[in-house]
Amino acid sequence: MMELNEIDTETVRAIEAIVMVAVEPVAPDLLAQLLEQPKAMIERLCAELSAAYDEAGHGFQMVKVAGGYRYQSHAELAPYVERFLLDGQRARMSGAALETLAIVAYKQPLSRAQIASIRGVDPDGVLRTLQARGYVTEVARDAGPGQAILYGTTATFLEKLGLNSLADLPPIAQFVPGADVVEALEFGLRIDVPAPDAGG
Amino acid sequence: MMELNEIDTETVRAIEAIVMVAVEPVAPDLLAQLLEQPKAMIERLCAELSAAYDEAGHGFQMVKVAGGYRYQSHAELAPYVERFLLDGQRARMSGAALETLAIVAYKQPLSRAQIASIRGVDPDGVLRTLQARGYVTEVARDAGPGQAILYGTTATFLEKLGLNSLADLPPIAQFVPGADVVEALEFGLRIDVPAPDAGG
Amino acid sequence: MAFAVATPVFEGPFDLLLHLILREQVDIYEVSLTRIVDEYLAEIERLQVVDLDVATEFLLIAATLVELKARRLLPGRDDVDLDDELALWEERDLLLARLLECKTFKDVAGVFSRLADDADRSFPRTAGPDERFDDVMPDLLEGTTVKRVQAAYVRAVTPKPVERIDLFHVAPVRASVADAVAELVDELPRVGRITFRRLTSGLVERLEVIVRFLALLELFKQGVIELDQVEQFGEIDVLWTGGLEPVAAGSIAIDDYEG
Repeated sequence: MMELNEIDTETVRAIEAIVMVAVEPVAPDLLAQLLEQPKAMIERLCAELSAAYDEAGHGFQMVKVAGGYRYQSHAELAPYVERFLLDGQRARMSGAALETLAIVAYKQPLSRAQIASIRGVDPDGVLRTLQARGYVTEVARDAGPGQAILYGTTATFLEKLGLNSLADLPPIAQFVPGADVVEALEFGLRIDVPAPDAGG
Repeated sequence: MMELNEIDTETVRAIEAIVMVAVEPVAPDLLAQLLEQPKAMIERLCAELSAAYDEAGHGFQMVKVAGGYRYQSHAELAPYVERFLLDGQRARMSGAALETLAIVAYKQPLSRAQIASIRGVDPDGVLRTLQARGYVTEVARDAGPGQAILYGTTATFLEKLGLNSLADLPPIAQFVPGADVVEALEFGLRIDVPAPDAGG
Repeated sequence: MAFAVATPVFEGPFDLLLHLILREQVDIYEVSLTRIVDEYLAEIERLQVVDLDVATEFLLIAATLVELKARRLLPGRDDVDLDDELALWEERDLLLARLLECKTFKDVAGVFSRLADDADRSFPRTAGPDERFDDVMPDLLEGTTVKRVQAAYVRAVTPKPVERIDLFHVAPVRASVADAVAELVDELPRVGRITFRRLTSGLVERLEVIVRFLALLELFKQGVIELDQVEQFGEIDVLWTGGLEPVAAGSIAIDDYEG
């Protein structure tokens, strides 16, 4: 394994043992508490361990997802694992589901009406599907008059996208349409000065 | 990892990936079939892999149990694992486990396939947990072809719930939607007046 | 149950509009608002076989588009109210902003899709502790009541609503805009002036109302009626200006909606 001193070796082995029996990602906080070591040290050892697995070329990985560490099969071995699991092909999300999820992820907490105004369609059915799959949940109530339900994303959502936290989402600024798109839209919806041959 | 040629490396990585995601021990026969390699070679690689983990001093092991290979925490780390299981895991039964337990309680004896057809998902892992906890046990074999294992609840189950016998379980007939309601749900039709006594 | 229905291609009005405008992006100066509006309306017509709520949402945007187009067709009018003019610009800017926002999240959705695809190639370990730890695990039934078991059973055996296209509320009405145009050119010359409300008072299905509205827009485009709405959400007055001679429906050229 890695080059480590004695305390570190024992701690790393304990981390391996615990994460191996866990059924969901194990938070570094909990590991620190159980192993009576500083959280910073746990974080460092987990990161080193994860890198050591990759370097050794194992068929599994230890990754940080949804705020904790877990073992998972390496993506490169997916064809074999899928053959083994039979039902390993996971359901792909529809475009509507992905768009709604994108809006909730970046704008949370927000209401159904706010989602509708961005997508231009009632998100009712899609929201229900996302809730049923556990990607989205009711996180609060709007303080205003109707006390609308406000939605946010879940740990399952982070796991689905393989993200550790919402901070790992790419910055929204990089998706704002470029000048070419803006120009095209402006031109498409221009009001004045019809070109003489614009027809209609 | 170990010193291996190319085919062996790929095979070992695939073994690691499959055994890592498996809930039950994986038989070498199955691995041989999935990886399209001779069983003798799989057996040899698994043995070498298992030895390599021990030698590297990992906190987990790959062991042969019940005719198959599985990962488990190393016995030396048991105190940490126990601490994790006592402190770290939520003690409450999951919704899926409780539903499966309830189905077994009300419909026993019944087979894994019958549970699957009611819940719509394979109850494999959940059943194992319930069996491990001593709430559910194998009570008989189906008389039909295949002789499927039939499951039922245990005395421990009755004891934990404070029941004298299964006859003390509250009746459920009046809560179960009738066939007309079920059909309406399935076909998205509307029913005007649900019969008040729509018993099953 | 209300159901999210997408047209075969488009998820919503912004989706459609973005497509219509941006597909010409290679040479944006080829983009014609007229064509966009026509194609947009054609798409709405196709929607009549799908979901009413969605059709309504498409229609709201259609109203703005038609207004933009109408303004462009009459560039030199002096009697344009400055307030109306400003309101139209505001509406256009709002539509533009919403399109940009929608486009932003559509692009994010593409990234999410790739992230999910990548993540789906790795499978988490869920085996849990082995039987050596059976005695350590706390009693899972601690605090579970018989009632909870009963409720869990009912939950398990109650069929889950299967998500499928709910055809119940999609009326078997196949009213087309062309048919509605035919009815209107028969009816309107006789009544001369009528409110939209009265014109549609005999119709039961919202879909038919929407189709009539589209037919009116078509006749407006053809210049045989005038539409007037004094206040927002107020009555819409329909005035026949096509003369007293009976007009054959066939002589009203319906745009080629094949786009």
